[in-house]
Amino acid sequence: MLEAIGLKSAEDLFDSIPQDLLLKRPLNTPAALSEIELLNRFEKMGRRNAAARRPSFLGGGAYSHYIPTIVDHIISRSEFFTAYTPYQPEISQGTLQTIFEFQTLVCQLTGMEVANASMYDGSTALAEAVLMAERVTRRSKVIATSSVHPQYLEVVHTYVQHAGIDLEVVPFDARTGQSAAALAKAVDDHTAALVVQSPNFFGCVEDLSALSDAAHAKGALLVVAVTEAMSLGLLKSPGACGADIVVAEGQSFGVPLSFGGPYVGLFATRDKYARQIPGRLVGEAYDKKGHRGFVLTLATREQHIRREKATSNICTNEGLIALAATVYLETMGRRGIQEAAHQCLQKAAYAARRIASLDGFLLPFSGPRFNEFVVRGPLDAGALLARLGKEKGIEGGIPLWRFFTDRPNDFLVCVTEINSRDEIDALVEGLSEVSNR
Amino acid sequence: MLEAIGLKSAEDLFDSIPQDLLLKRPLNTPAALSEIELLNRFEKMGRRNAAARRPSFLGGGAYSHYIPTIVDHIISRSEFFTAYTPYQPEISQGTLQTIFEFQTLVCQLTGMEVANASMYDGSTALAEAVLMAERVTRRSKVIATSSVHPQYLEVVHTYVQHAGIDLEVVPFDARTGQSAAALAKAVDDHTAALVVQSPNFFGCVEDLSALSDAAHAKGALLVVAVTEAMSLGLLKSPGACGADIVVAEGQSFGVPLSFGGPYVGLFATRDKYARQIPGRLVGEAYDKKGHRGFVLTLATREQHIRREKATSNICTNEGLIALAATVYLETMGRRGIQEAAHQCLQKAAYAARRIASLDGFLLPFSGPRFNEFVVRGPLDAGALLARLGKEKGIEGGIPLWRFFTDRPNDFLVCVTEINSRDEIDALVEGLSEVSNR
Amino acid sequence: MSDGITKVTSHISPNEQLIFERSQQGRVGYRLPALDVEESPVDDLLPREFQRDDDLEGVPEVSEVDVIRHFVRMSSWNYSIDLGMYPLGSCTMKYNSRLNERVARIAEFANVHPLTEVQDAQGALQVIYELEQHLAEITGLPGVSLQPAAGAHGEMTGIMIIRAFLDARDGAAASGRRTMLIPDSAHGTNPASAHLSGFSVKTIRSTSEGLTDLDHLRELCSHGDVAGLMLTNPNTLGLFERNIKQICKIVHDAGGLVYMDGANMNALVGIARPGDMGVDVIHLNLHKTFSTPHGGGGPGSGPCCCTKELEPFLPVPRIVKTDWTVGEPTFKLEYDRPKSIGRVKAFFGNYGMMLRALAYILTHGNDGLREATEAAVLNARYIANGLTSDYDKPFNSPPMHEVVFTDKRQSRKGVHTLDIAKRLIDYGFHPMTIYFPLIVQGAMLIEPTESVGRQELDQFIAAMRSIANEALEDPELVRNAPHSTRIGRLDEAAAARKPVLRWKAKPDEE
Amino acid sequence: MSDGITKVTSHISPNEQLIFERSQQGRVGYRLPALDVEESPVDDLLPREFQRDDDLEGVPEVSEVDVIRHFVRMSSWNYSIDLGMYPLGSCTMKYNSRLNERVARIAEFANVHPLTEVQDAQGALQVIYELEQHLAEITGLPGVSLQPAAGAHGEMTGIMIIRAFLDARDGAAASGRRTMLIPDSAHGTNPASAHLSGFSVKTIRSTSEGLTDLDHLRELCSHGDVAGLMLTNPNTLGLFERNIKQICKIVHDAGGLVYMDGANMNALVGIARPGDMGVDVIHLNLHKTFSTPHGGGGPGSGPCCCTKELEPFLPVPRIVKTDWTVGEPTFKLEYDRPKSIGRVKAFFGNYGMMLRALAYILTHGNDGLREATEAAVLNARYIANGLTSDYDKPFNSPPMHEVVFTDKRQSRKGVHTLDIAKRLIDYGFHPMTIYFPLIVQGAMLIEPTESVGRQELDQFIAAMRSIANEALEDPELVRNAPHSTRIGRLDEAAAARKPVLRWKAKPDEE
Ligand SMILES: Cc1ncc(COP(=O)(O)O)c(C=O)c1O
Ligand SMILES: Cc1ncc(COP(=O)(O)O)c(C=O)c1O
Repeated sequence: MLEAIGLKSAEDLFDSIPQDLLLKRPLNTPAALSEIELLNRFEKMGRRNAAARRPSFLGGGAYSHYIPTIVDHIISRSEFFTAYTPYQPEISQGTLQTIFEFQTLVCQLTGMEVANASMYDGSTALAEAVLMAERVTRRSKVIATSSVHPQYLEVVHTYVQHAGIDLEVVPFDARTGQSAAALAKAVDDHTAALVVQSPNFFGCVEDLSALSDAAHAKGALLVVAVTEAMSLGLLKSPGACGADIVVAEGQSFGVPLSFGGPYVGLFATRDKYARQIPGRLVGEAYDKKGHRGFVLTLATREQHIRREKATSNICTNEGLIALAATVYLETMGRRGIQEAAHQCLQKAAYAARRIASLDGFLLPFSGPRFNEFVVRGPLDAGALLARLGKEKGIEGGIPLWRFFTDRPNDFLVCVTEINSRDEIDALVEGLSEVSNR
Repeated sequence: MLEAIGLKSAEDLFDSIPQDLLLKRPLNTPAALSEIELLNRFEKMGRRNAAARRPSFLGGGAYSHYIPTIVDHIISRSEFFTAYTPYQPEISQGTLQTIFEFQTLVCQLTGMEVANASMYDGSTALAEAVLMAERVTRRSKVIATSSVHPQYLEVVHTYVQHAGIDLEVVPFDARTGQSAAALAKAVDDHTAALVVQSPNFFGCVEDLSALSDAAHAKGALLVVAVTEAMSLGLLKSPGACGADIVVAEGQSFGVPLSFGGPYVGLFATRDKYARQIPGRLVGEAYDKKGHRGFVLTLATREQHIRREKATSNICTNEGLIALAATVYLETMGRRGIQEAAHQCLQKAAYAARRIASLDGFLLPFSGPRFNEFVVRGPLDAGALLARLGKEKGIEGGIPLWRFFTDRPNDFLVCVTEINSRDEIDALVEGLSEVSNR
Repeated sequence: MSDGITKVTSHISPNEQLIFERSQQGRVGYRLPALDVEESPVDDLLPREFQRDDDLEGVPEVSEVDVIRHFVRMSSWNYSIDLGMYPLGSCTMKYNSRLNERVARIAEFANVHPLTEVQDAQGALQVIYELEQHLAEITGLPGVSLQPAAGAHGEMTGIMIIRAFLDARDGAAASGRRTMLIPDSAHGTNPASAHLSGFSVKTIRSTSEGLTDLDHLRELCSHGDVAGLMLTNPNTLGLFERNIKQICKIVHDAGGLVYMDGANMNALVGIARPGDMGVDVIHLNLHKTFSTPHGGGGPGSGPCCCTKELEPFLPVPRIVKTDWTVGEPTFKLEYDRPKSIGRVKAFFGNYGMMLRALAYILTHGNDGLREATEAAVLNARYIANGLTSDYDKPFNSPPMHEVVFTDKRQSRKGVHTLDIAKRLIDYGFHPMTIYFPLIVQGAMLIEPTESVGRQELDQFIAAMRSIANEALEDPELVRNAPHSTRIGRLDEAAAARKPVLRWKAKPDEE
Repeated sequence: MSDGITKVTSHISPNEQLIFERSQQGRVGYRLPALDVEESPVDDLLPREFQRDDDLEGVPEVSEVDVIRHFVRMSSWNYSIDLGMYPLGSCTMKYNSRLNERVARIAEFANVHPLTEVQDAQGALQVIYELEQHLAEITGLPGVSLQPAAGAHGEMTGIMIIRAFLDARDGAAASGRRTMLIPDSAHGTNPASAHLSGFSVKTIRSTSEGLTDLDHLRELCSHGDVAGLMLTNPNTLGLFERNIKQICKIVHDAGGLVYMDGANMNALVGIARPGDMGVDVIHLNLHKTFSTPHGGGGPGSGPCCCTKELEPFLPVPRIVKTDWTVGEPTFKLEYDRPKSIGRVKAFFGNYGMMLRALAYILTHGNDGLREATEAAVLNARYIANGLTSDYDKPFNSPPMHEVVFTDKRQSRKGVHTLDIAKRLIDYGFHPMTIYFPLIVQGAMLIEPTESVGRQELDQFIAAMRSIANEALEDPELVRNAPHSTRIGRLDEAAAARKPVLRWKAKPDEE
C-alpha cells in the first residue's frame, strides 16, 4: 500500500512532524502478550481483590442487585456495543429506539415528565442539575444537606466552584438521620435550589413533599438525588413529591459494581425545562412515507452547535449502560421491580432488627429506611469490619469515619434481595463474635 | 385465548387423550428455581469437579487447546445458535455459507476432496465410515488395529453388529506402539476396509502410506481416524497418504472439553464416493438473477427421502460445533494452526525427554509421536496418578489398565501448547516425588 | 408488495465473500505465547516422510477483525428464534434460555475432561444422574441413557435394545423376528434407524382420521415375524394416538415391543406419560422438548428411556449412585452389563446439552413444565382455528402441539405448498415444515410452541390468510416468492446435478 | 440502484414496536428467590405517605422471550464496527477486541465494590496504577488521573487544573487571566469545557494551510489576559500542528498554559509525545485511541495527563504505590492534596474502560501500538489519494490519521455533504463525520482507523467516486438518498419543533 501512495517507508507517513519531535526510541511499555498470557495476568491481579468473592453488605452509592443473565447477552451484541452515538438515524434506529424507551422508563420511575439519554453517573448528574437550577432560576445560592453522599457533594463543589454559585451545606439532624428543619429555613429568595438525597447517605428516607413546599415557597427548585434507584420501586416518586429536577445513579438496574464504573446517571425534569436539559435527547420523528423513527433532537442546546453557550459540555455519555438499565427494567418489569424493592425493604429490616438486638450495638438514627442503615458498634468500626473480613470473610459495611471523622464507631450496612437469610445471620453472628474481644 | 377457541379450561386441550392415560398428579420433579438459586446449585455441583481447575495432561480423544475468545462470541450470536437446520436457504445463508467453509477446511486439512457438514463425533463418524466402506466395496470384512481408540472400536462394533459385517481386530506392535506388519497381511480379497488411527491411541504416528498400499493392493479401502485433529497441522495428511475415507474428532478446534461433548465428527472422502456419504452436504447454487448462494444438496442420500435405504439415519448433526471449529480454524489461520501443532510437538517431546530421564520411568513405545505418549512408571498407574492429583493437584494422565488390563503401570500423557514449561516441570517433579515412596 | 406485511420491512444487508476469497498472504489473527521449551529440529522428532509438505496451502490468512466481520455479516442473513416465531412442525423451536447457555459455560463443567477419574468429576456425574431421574419421571420409563447424540441416534439405540432383548428372550428363534412396523406417517429417521439395526420395515397405513389403522396393524402382526412397532405419539400429524393402549397390546400379544418416537413430547410433558401407555422404549430430543438450542443443525441430544425390563440392555457405561451415608451422594461408572448393546458414542454423550436440559427442568419446575405444554397446545389450537377458513385441514380432530394443513385449495390456482412457504418469508416468518408427513399431499405442518405470544400468532394467521387471498388474486406473486430476500429461490436441481461442495482456488489464485 | 453497490444487498428486516406497545397485563420475565425472612407489614416499616401509590403504572410487563426478541430485532437496525468500516472522523472507530470485553467481565473485577477497604482491592488499584504509568509514558506527561468519564470531562478537568495552577501562581492577579484561546477548528466541547471552568473564550483563526495562525496567536497573547490555549493535535483537519513547539512557547511566554485535546492521539501513539512538544496538560479518549467500545454513545473514559508541575492539582484521590520490600507491590489512596481541584466524579472513574484499555496496551505491546498508528495514518493517506480526483480537498498538505474533503464540486449540482453522506448508506458504509470542523464549508472528515483492510478501503473509494459520478449524472438520486434503508430521512426540524421525548399511554390504553 505504501507504494500505491508513493511512499517508501512507514517513516515517510510522519514527515509532517518535525524531526526533533519524533520519538526516536520504542515506547517503554511491555512487549505484546498473547491471549493466554493476558488472561493469566489479569486473573492473577484479580485474585488480589479479596473482597470480590465475599458476601457483601456494602452500599453507599453502589449496590449489589441480581442481574438477569440476558442483560449481558444483549449489551454484548456487536450491533449495540460497537456502534457510535446515533448520528445517522437511518442506520441507528436500534440505539435510538432503546434510548427513547430508556427516557420513558426514567420518567415513569422518577415521576417526571422528561428525561435525557444519560449522564456520566449520579454524582455528575447532580452537579449538572445544580448548574441547570442556576440557569433556570438565575439565582446563585444553592443549599444542600450534609446527608447527601459526601462524594456527590465533593463533585458538586468542583463543578460549581467557577460558576459563581455559592454552595451552602446544612447539617442533617443527628437524631433522625434526616435533613433538619434547619434546611427548610435556610432557603431564601436568592436560593436557586434545595439539594437533597433520598434515601439519603445514611439510608434514611427524606420528607420530600415537605422540602418541596419549603423550596417552592421561596421560588427555589427542589433537586432530588437518588443513589439507590431500586428504592424507586417502592418509595413515592420524587416527581409525585414535587421535585423539579431528579437525578439518580442507575447502577442498581443491571450494572455490575466494577469498582465504581461505568455506571449511568439518570436526569429528569419538568417539560417546561426541556430546553435547559444537559446532554442528549432522543425524540420521535417521521419520514416522508410517514414511518415512525427516532432522532437525536434539540441539539441546539449542545456544545457542537452552541459551543461555550451550551447547556453542558457533555458529549459521549453512558449509552451502553443506559441500554443495560433498559434491558434490566424491561426484564424485571413492573412486578419484578416492585418485588426486588420489597425484598430489599424486608431483608434490611430483618437485618436491622437482629443487629440492634446485639448488645453493644445500636442504630443511631430513627428515620424510616429502605435498604441501608447506620450501625454503631462497641469499638472502632474500621477495626471491627477489618476483623469481620479477615476472620469471617464477610464485607460487613462502610465505616463512616472515612467521611465523618466524628463517628468512629458508626458504619453503614446495606442489604438487598441477593443477601440470603444465611448471609444476614452470618453477618449478625460475626459482628457479635468479633466485637466480643 | 382459551375462550377465543371455545374452550373452558386448559384440561379441554387434552380431551383427545383417554382419561385413564392422563397424569392425575403433579410431576415428581422439583419446584421452580430462580436464576440465583439455579446458578448457586450448579456452581455447587461444579465444585465437586476437582479436576476442572487443575493443570491437566489428559488426552486420549479429548484435548485442551487454547480457544480464542472470539469463538464463543460468534457461536453465542442468536442468529447462529437459535436457528434450525437451514431448510429455507433464502433466510439461512449465514448457516449455509459457514458450513460450506467448514467442508472446505476439512478437505484442506485432511487432504481429501469432499467432506460433509459434520457427524456426531469422531467415534460415530468412524462407525459410519465402516458402514460406507461396506456399501462402496460390497465386501463384508473389516480389519482394524487395536491401536485405535478403544471406545471408538466399541462404537464401531455396536454399529456393525447387525450389518452383517465382521470386524477383525489385529493387535498392535508392542515394541513400536504402531500397527503391526500383521495388519497389512490380514487384508484379503474380502476385506472392505483397513481401519487405523493416526496418531493412534498411544500417540504413535502410523505409516499410513504403507497401510494404504497394503489395502489398495487387495482392493480394500483405507479408513483413517484422527482423534487429535491438531496433528493435521503438522503431519502428512491422510489424503496425501492415500486414505479413502478420513474421519476425525474436531474437538481440538476450539471446542471445550465439556466432559466429552458436544464435539464434532469430521467426515471426508474422495469425490467418486460423494453420493455414498452419510449426513448433510452443502453445495453452491445460483438464483435466477445469478446470485451465488448455498443449499443443502444431494438430499436423495438422506433418510427423509430415502427412508430405510438412506446412507445413514443421521438428521440433526453438530452444526454449532462445526461453526465453532470453523471460527477457530479461520482465526488461527494457516500459520496459527501450524504453530499450535509445532508447539504441541515440541512441548510433548520436552516432557517425554524429561520423564524418560526419571529413574523408574520409561517410554515403552519407540514409534514417532505428536503430542501424546505412553509412560511406564514404577508402580500401579492408577495409584500413582491418584497421588499426583491429591498431593500435587495435577491431572497427570490416563491409566491404560482401564482399557488394557495387561498394562498396570502404563499411562498416557498428553502435552499441548497450553501446558507451560512450569506445568510440565511440575509434572516431572511430581511424578518422581510421589513414586519415591 | 402487499401492505398486509407488518412484521418486516426491507433494509440494507451486508454482503460477504467466502473467507478464502478474503484471505491475504501473511495476515494473522492469532497470538500464542512463545515456545518456552528447548526447540529440537522437527526432523529429529518426526521422520520427514510423516511431515506435511503442502504448507497448508489454501487455509485462510486473515486478521481477527476480518473474522469477526465475516461471521457477524453472515449471521445477519439468518432467521432465528430470537427474531421471531419459527413454526417448523416436528422441530419444536422454542426459546433457548440464556441462563442455560451460561450454565453450560461454567468453567467447572466446561473444563472437565471425560476421562477424569470419577472421584474428581462427581459434579459432572451428578448432573447426568439427576437428569436421568427427571426424564424417567417425565416419561414414566425408569431406565435412561443419555449417550445418544440426537434423536435418530436415540432411535438406533432403542431399536438395538429391542433387538438385543428379543435375542435374549427367544434365542435362535429371534432370527424369525426381523420385521419392524412403521406407520406411513413416520419421520424418515425411523425406517433408517430400523434398517441400521438390521430390521426390514413394513409400513402401516393410517386411517382417514389420521391415526394408526388397527386392522392393518392386527393383520401385520399376524405373521409372527414382528419385532416391534415404531410409533410417534402425538403422531406427525399432531394427533394423539388415542388407541395407544390397544396398539401396544396388539404388538405385545404378537411378541413384539413398542418403540415410541418422542420428538413430539412437547405435547405431553406433565400431562401423560408414555410409560403409562404401554410403551417399552422411547427417545427424547433434548433439543426440542427441553429447549437446548438447535444451533443451525445441532448439537442435539437423544436420550433413550425404557422399561425396567429393558434397562439391562442400555448402552454402557451406566452412571450409578453408590450407597453413601454422609454428605453428598457419590456416583460411579458401571461397565459390567453383559446384556448391554454396547457403546453408541465415545464418552458420555452430548454433555453440554444435558446441563442445559437440567437447567430447563429446574427453572420451569413441575408446574412450569406442565404450563409450557398447555401453552404449546393452546397456541397450536389457536392457529388451527385461525386458518381453517382459508386452508384445507385434512383431519378434523383437534390437534395437539402442531397442526397440519394442505395446499389443496390454493393448488387449484397453481399455488403450492412450497410457494406458500416462500411467500411467508416475505411476510417475515420462517415457514412451517413442508411436505412432511409424506402421506399428506402438500402438507404444511405448523408448530408454534409455547414461546410465542398472541400478538405474533395473530400476525402469523393474518399473513397466512393474506397469502391465501393472494393465491386467488395474484398467484404469480406467490409462485415467484420470496421477493424481498437478498437472494431468490436457488436452483437446487442444478446444484445436485453438478455438486460444488467446497471452495477451490481458481488457477490464477494459486 | 447503481450496480456500483457491492457491499450490501437489500433483505428483510424485522419490525418492532416500543416495548410499552407490547406490554400485556400480568406477563413476567423475571423470577427471584422467595423472600426468606419474616415479612413485616410494609406500613410498619415505612409510613404510608412515603410509599409509592401509582403501582408503577405504565412500566412494561413482558416475558423474557419478548425482551430478547425486542432487542435482537432492534439491534439489527444498527450499523456497527463489526459490520464494517465506520469512518467517522475524530471518533476513531477501531475494532473492539472481544478479549478486552472478557477481561472486563472477570468476576474478581466486576464484583469489587468501589468502597472496599484498599487492602481487599489491591488488584483493582494495581490496574489503575499500571494504566496510569503506561499513559504517562505514551504522552510524555507524568501526572495522570483516570477519574474523568469521557473526553469532555477530561477537558473540564484539565482546564480546571490550569485555573487552579494560575490561581496558586498568581494569587489575586490570576483573576486577570480568564481568557482561553481556542482555534476556530476546535471541537465544541472545548469552548464548553472552558466555559464550565469560568473562562471566556477567544477564537484563533486558522491559516489557509489549515494550521494555527501564529500571528493571530501572538496578537491574542499580547494582552496579558491569556490563561491558556486549547489545541487539538493533529488538529481536527487531520493535520499535525508543525509549529507546536513555537505555539507552546508563545503561550508560555505570555504566562499561559497549553492544553492539548488528545482525541486524535491515534495519529501519534509511539511516534511522538505531547509532553515533548511543550504541552502542559492533555486528555485522552480511551474509547477512541485505546479501543474501548463506544457502546452507541458511551461509556467513555477521558484520562487527564499533565506535567510534574501540574500533578499536585489533579483530582483526588490519587492512587500511590507504597514502598514495599517483598512480594507484590501494594497501593493506597491519597486524599491529602491541598492543591487538588477536587473530585470530578464519584469513586474512581469508568473503571471497566480502564481494564479494557490496559488489555489493549498489553496485547499490542510497544511495537504493536506503533504499528497501529502507522496503519491508521497509512489508511487515511490511501483514502486521501483515492478521492482527490473526485472531491475537493481544501488543504493539500498530507493528512495524518484522518482527512477532510468538501462538497464544493458536487454542490454546484445541488448535491451537498449531507446528500453524499446519506447516499453512502445505500452503498453500505456508515458516513464520515459531516459539517465538522465548522471552518470547512461542507466538510467531510474521514477517519478509517487501522481496523480496515485494503479491500474495504478500495470499496469505500469506489463508492465515493461512484457517488461523485451520480452527483453529476443523477443529482436527484443522491439528494433523495438513502433509498434502501428501512426508514428514509426523518424530519428532524419537525421533531425539534414539537418534541416527543417519551412514550405515553394513549387515553384508551390507560
Ligand atoms: C418425528 C421425528 N423423529 C425423529 C427426528 C430425528 O431427530 P434428530 O434430528 O435429533 O436426529 C425428528 C427431527 O427432525 C423428528 O421430527
Ligand atoms: C476532537 C474532540 N474533542 C473532544 C471530544 C469529546 O470527547 P467525548 O465525546 O468523549 O466527551 C471529541 C469526541 O467526539 C472530539 O472528537
